Amino acid sequence: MAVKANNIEHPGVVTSITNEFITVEILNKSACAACHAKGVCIASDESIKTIDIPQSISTLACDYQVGEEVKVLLKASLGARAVWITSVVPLMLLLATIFILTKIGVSELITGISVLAILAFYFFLIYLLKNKISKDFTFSIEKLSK
Amino acid sequence: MEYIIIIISAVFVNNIVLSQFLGICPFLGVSQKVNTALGMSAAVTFVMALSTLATYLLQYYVLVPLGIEFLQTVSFILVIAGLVQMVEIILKKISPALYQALGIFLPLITTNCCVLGVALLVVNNEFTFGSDPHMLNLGQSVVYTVACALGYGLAITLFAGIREQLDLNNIPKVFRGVPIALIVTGIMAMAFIGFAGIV
Amino acid sequence: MGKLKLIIDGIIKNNPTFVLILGMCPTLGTTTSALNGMGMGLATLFVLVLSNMTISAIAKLIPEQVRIPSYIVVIAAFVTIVQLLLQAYLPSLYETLGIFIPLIVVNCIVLGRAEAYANKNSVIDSACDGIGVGLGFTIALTILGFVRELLGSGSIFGWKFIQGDGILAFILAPGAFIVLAYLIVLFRTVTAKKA
Amino acid sequence: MAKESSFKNMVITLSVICFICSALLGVVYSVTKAPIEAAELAKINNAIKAVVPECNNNPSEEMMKVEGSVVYPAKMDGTIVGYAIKVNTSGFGGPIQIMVGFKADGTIYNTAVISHSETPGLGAKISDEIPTRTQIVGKNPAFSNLTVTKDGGEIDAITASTVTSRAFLKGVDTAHKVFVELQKQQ
Amino acid sequence: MARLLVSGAPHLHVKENTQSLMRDVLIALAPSLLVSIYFFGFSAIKLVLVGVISCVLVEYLIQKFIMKTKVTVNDLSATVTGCLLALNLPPSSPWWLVVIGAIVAIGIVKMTFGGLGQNIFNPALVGRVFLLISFPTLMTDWTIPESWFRTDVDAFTGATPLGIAKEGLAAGLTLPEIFAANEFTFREMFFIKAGGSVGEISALALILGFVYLLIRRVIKPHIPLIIVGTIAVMTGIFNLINPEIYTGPLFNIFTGGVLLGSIFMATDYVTSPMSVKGIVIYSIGIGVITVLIRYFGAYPEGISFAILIMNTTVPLLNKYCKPWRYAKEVKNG
Amino acid sequence: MITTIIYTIVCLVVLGLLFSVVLYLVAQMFKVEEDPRVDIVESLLPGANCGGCGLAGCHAFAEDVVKASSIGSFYCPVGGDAVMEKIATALGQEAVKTEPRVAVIKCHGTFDNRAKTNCFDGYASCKVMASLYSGDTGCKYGCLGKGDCVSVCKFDAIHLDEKRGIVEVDEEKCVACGACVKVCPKSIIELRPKGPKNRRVYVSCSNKDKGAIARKACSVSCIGCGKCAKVCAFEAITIENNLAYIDASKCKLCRKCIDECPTNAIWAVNFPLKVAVTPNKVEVQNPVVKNEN
Amino acid sequence: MKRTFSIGGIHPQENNLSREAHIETFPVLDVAYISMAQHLGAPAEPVVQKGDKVKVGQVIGKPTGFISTFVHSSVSGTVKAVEPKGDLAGNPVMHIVIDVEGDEWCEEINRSKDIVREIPFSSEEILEKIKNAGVVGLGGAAFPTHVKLNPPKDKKAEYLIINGTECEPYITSDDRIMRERPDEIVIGAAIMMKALKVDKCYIGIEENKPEAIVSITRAASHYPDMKVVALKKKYPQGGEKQLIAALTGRKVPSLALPIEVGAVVQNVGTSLAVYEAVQKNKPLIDNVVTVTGNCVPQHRNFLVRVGTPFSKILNAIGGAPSDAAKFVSGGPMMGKAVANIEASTLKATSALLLLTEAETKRKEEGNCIRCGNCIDACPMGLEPYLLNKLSRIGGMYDELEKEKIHDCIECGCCLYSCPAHIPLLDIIRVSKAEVMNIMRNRSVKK
Ligand SMILES: Cc1cc2nc3c(=O)[nH]c(=O)nc-3n(C[C@H](O)[C@H](O)[C@H](O)COP(=O)(O)O)c2cc1C
Ligand SMILES: Cc1cc2nc3c(=O)[nH]c(=O)nc-3n(C[C@H](O)[C@H](O)[C@H](O)COP(=O)(O)O)c2cc1C
Ligand SMILES: Cc1cc2nc3c(=O)[nH]c(=O)nc-3n(C[C@H](O)[C@H](O)[C@H](O)COP(=O)(O)O)c2cc1C
Ligand SMILES: Cc1cc2nc3c(=O)[nH]c(=O)nc-3n(C[C@H](O)[C@H](O)[C@H](O)CO)c2cc1C
Ligand code: SF4
Ligand code: SF4
Ligand code: SF4
Ligand code: SF4
Ligand code: FES
Repeated sequence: MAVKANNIEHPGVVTSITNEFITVEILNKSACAACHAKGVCIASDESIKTIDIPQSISTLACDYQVGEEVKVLLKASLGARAVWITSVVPLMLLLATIFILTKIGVSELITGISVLAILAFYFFLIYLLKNKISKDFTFSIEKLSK
Repeated sequence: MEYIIIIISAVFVNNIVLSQFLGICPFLGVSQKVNTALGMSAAVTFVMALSTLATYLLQYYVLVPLGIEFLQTVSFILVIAGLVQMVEIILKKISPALYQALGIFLPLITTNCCVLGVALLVVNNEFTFGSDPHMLNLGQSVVYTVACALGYGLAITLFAGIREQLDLNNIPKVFRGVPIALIVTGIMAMAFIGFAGIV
Repeated sequence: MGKLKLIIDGIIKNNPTFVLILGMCPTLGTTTSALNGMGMGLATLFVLVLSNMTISAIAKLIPEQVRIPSYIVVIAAFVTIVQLLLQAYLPSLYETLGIFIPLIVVNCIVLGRAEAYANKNSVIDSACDGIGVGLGFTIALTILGFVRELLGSGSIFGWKFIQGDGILAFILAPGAFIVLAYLIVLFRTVTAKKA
Repeated sequence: MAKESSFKNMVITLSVICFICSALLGVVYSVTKAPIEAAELAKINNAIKAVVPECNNNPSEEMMKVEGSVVYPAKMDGTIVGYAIKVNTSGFGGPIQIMVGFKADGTIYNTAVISHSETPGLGAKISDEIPTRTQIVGKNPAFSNLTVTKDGGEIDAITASTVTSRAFLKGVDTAHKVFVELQKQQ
Repeated sequence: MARLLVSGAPHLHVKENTQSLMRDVLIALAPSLLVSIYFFGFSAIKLVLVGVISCVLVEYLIQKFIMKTKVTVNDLSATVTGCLLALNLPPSSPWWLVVIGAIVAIGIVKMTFGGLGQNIFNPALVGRVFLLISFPTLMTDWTIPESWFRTDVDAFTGATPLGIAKEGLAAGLTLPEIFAANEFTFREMFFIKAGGSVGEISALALILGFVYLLIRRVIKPHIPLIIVGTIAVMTGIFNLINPEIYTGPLFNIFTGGVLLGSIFMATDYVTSPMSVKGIVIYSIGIGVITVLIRYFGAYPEGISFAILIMNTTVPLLNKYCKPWRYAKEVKNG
Repeated sequence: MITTIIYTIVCLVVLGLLFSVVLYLVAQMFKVEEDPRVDIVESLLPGANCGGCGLAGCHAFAEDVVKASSIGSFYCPVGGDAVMEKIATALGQEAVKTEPRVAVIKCHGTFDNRAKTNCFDGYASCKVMASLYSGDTGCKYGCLGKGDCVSVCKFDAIHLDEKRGIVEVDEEKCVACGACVKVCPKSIIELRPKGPKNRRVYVSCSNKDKGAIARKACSVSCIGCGKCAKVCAFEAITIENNLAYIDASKCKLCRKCIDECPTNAIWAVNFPLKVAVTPNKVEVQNPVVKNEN
Repeated sequence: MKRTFSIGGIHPQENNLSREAHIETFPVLDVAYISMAQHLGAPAEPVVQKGDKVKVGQVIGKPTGFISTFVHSSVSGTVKAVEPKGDLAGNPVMHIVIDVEGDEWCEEINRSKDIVREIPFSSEEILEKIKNAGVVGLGGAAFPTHVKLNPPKDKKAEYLIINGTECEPYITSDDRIMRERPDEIVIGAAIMMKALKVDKCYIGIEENKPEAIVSITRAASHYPDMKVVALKKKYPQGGEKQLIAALTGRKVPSLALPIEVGAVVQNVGTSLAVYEAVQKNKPLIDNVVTVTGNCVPQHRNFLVRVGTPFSKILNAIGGAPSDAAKFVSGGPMMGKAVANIEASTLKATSALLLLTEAETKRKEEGNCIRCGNCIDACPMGLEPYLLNKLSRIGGMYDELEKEKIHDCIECGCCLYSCPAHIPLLDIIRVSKAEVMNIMRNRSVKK
């Protein structure tokens, strides 16, 4: 019971169902979605993103229909981890590189370029780990309670 | 030591929201939950650090040598906007799963005053630590930017907490929404004045 | 008549400060006195009108995907022009407004009007819209600056009518937020009564 | 409405817009370059004029650097009647740039504040004509204790802005050191 | 038969109410008030009266004419605010200063948030801080007005020990030199000290009030004790490191508003955390920030700012520090 | 000077080029298909965000309407048919007409009609009160008079008559959103067709007790005697659990039942006074008419 | 330092005015109104019809579900009607109305006062006898005892806890039976130990009942496995989770039953009823009801037959005093206010408390001043002020669930201690029901 307490929920709509995946479309509300200035402000473009949810015992395709509204669930800790991987770690890398290179007297231009290179390398690593990450980051869906 | 001074100064004393007036619109408008506010600050910090890095290099290795510093505004905004978009593409490309997780967890990271504002502050303002005023070097610039972003994160997280509590309260109708948010910010600014002079 | 209504709408119904609550940073950051507020407002007005006109003229030629960046470049160019002109001819104002001049680029009002109005309407209408919204912004900033100056330094447009200081908090950061909050409330109650 | 996007027309449109805008900016820049420089020069010149006795040279042309500070000698018919010394000091809210004018005998002729970021209503008063600044006029730092009363000196601080006042007086002190150095060099 | 009363359980309730709690706070403030009347005479009475009347009046007018809701001034919370506001001002403050403070405290900080219990920030403190940044001269002017009871006015220097120490340090003196020049004795600071706000003159009177509040169970002892403890520990460490420039624990606890602030203002129900865990973090935060501001900040006195700054964290503390619960879930239970 | 201009141009154009390449890639990655019709539909909606449609607000409504294949199953009770028609046109579909409805209170147990037997001393909420006991009068089914429905109505259409102790619907303001129906713990409120010229006939009682008990509790209760059902020529009235119910789709507004009812539990509203067979009764029963006097 | 539970709790004034009043047998009625909803769970189904003759102890209602039990006639006479009648809240409930004729008992009931110590029955037989006697928990909830004594196979009971705390002010019925019938209670406990197959039993009694502690300790000395523990006075010590925490230090997790930590808790009255059911074949047809209140001239403890109208009990003390404004069935903290004084007593009715308007009238509600008293008082570690605020906004069910509103035991400590007199529990109770409903639906779906 009550396993939901630590999840992030996001409304979505099932767009297609295949043998393997249920594809859900989510409306990615920008920061401005809740903002009073929405509609006048460019940043408020809402973009639609899709998420593939692998079929499993808890999410059987036969339970869902195309067009149905569902809740997409993600463990809150995973959201935080995504932030770590995409922001905090590269930020640390960025800072560390700058510190080390400036300490050993490399010129600023080269420092800057190496930072970018290292970041590129970091993201390349992530790219290599892509499969592992996508295994960890699993989503599930749930019917709306109402 | 100077890094510590930069950090305390940017986070507490000259907080970009509460005393420099940067990035107020999203601060007021995005009535977020506390944990998304935290996540957002982290993401914004990275974007800001990257932007400052790029604009710093642009400033000192292109604009200044060519004598066209007046192009600052145009070129900075282009670089920043481009960078933000690029981060998104890269993410999407390298790990759709991560990208999706972020998409659910965080609202879109938007560029706003504070990214451009801090980039401009870094290359235009003189800073004093102890001795004579001087421009920030690359390392200091990035640290300053990160500290500004942390200050933003601190303010927006505290504010998100207050907002969550205000949602439970019975605010008089005319004050609901932006006015009460402004008043809270005003009083927060007043409280933060207490840090004045610490650095 | 239509044009006049456009302008008045910009000042009242779509007032960027009191109704749409946009462009808060310059609003709060530059209004330590009525004159500073007015200066900032006029600078924005200038950019707004010119960018609105330009954008409405070229909107049809721009592909969807580069719409926003194109607008940004246009706006940024006008901002830089304002910057250069101020620097040349009103250096003291340029110094007081400081960083908020280049930040007009990211002011949601300017881009917002381009998006919401200029790219769908004729050049003349866009100009009127720009004038209206710009005036709305200028008036709001001037009022805010006026109140803060009055309470904070006890002077009106630089003319000091009391001895000594005012209530300093009003020209410091907290005063900016609080005065704006009350002005918005005032604006809301007044317009609500009229409606 | 807007056109369909394709790689080609996107690149072209944006480049053309950038081209036009940059051309426009280039032109405006060339037009305003002179006035901007003039405005900056005028600011320095006005400051110099305010702080040194009457002279008939153009001090900003004879600018020199001493001990890291910029010095503008004021000459009347070729003889030095005073110096305007530009110094930086650090106040409450950040750097303060002031210009201190000395007569040839080392007494302060006048001072000017070129730029500062002090709190409006408090430290910002330093750029007004206030006792802290008027009191030191005519005094020679070599013989007077130009510090605020709280620190045992003879100058009244701006109320509630001792920090700014101290910074200002420290700047004056720095300028005086430069002045002494100048005297030594001659 | 009379009509039956019906309601859900429980059918009994405590006798206390908001008004009685507030009355207890006022009673607890009485000793300090008496000492300051003895010390400052009419001006103390005047300030407190003006504070109370203007706070109550502002609340009354707003409730009656602007919000058009029920008038609840007789719950005495505005009276407490007015009283504390006045006790936090220098004795020489003019009356209009108090009125401005009251308008800020009640009008802006309390009523716009919906009135009693709904404000995020401590009204009296925001009032004081607003005045402090608005009228720095008046708010740091410690000249002592004439009193009916004392004739030795000149014996007291007026300026607060904290201010003197800070100025001395700024002028390049060391603490021992400053202490030598100004005789601060512990006894004096404990019973009646030289200089300070109306309400912080006597540590003894404040502690009496504290004991009364504890006995009446109006407040829990945690907040004041932890704040004072944190300040003592921190200043102790700094003082050990360099006694020339860092003042010591006793000096820091008994000067300035630490006692007044920690006993009466940090404990304000509305603006302090609800759970004990939260309270501990909150109080330590106040202690640390107070010391930082005192040692390194522009202001000689930091507790007002410290409390306000920690007020902003209270919603977060409430969110993340929950009371102990029977919360462990049973699997598939 | 010329070099400066050239540098300017080169620098900006290079940046512009870079940016457009980035944007091109973005465009390739995310095909953003923000359906512009959502905004159009949202602008047509009243914007009350009341949730009366069963969705999370006007924006959600717009999104869903646009996504759905037909607007048949959507209805905005606030905007009513006029708005639905506009939306249908905007989406190029046929609007489905729904009969306008209004909330009616099926209880008329005013203080005069129904004596209080005890006094509720808890939180003034019907929900709380109903969770504790059956009510403060002899009637276990009637309005509790604590006004949960009043506070839930976004349109200020329902009011508590403090003097009489029951609630009344202002039919001009009621948009039939059904919020009050959902909230009433006694299920007293029903959304009924407004009827031709706003005229309608219904039983204003919810008491399911046997006649004698019901009558003792409240002087205008339905006692389930069945006289109305007998007299109705259109078989519009059914009696279940000692309570009469008039099926609005069958009722022809002849008002024979009204005269028949021994307790005045049946109401006819908005009929012209003169035509009414027993004018006094209609007058007394009808708050709208009463206001005119 | 006496033991007690660690979080929350309050100390209302005791007012045990009736503690010295001996148990008196209430006079035989002329008409009895016996409710079919005497216990938690599904109501019983009538098995008699109008006109049937019944004896004392005869079955008149049979269980209709797993959590349900028998109802017996408490009087002898003729069934006058089988019809819905208002219960104490005024809601219609099926009742059997019996015109009393004499006092004729079923033969199998052993009415002698002798104490029977031997327990010749097996665990199953005991459970059967308890079920047939219609025994329910007399601690307040009226949960069918045979269900509680028969835990699910995968859960092992380790000890029995006999709840003699009687932590509510005013009520003294448990105190009196502990003083007057300690041996029966102790034997009842031994029977339940046997039924549960456990070899440990704690009897928790609050220290304000010294005589009861003495008498039960003396009676329990026959049983080495029974331990009487005197507890510090604190409300709601009698709550299961609190009592278990006080006695064993174990914490029953959220949403779990006591059996999760190996405990089964039974009230002393239940224990007595079990003794009578098993050793004397006497079904649960009467129980001790305290009649008291500050405005009441005589404080009494009556042994009352089930189905006695409250109005009759009032008559027995000479009618309700004129200043009595609220009649409470049960204690002042958990009892139900009586809206219908013609309603009759149930098996688990423990007291009839008369309160004056001055004592009980709710004070005007003010704004929450966030004093935290409610948090300090809540024995479940909840934040009642927050539950109240969330509930009033409406629709915040997820948040309420995160705040564990379902843990609320409705003890009333929060409402009692709030200086702003906010009707916290009124509001929490309703939201709790809604949240529990949502949770139940969800688990059904899964
Ligand atoms: C927001 C704020 C701004 C201030 N600005 C200045 C300033 O610009 N210059 C200054 O000397 N002091 C300023 N102060 C005041 C100093 O912190 C403080 O008054 C100083 O330590 C000297 O005090 P005194 O002048 O009253 O002796 C400011 C204080 C605050 C809170
Ligand atoms: C707040 C609260 C207080 C209670 N107080 C008592 C009490 O004083 N005495 C008691 O026997 N049961 C009390 N109970 C009931 C017990 O929790 C428990 O249900 C009972 O002891 C179980 O025994 P039973 O099934 O025999 O009734 C209380 C329950 C709650 C929730
Ligand atoms: C639906 C339901 C099922 C229960 N099942 C059991 C059970 O299987 N075993 C048990 O010992 N108690 C069971 N209980 C009884 C409770 O634990 C508790 O004793 C009863 O609700 C009375 O407690 P109280 O008097 O403290 O309120 C159950 C209660 C409910 C409401
Ligand atoms: C123990 C206690 C301390 C209080 N402290 C303050 C205080 O510091 N400032 C204040 O304005 N009101 C104080 N009040 C009064 C009241 O709580 C305050 O006006 C509310 O903050 C207004 O919502 C206090 C009340 C109590 C019971
Ligand atoms: S109609 Fe229903 S909700 Fe409305 S006051 Fe009556 S009982 Fe309450
Ligand atoms: S009266 Fe009921 S149905 Fe009518 S608008 Fe109000 S809440 Fe909706
Ligand atoms: S009634 Fe519920 S919320 Fe209130 S104190 Fe008891 S357990 Fe806690
Ligand atoms: S006891 Fe009452 S006033 Fe105090 S926090 Fe709880 S609800 Fe608020
Ligand atoms: S102007 Fe909107 S964020 Fe700065």
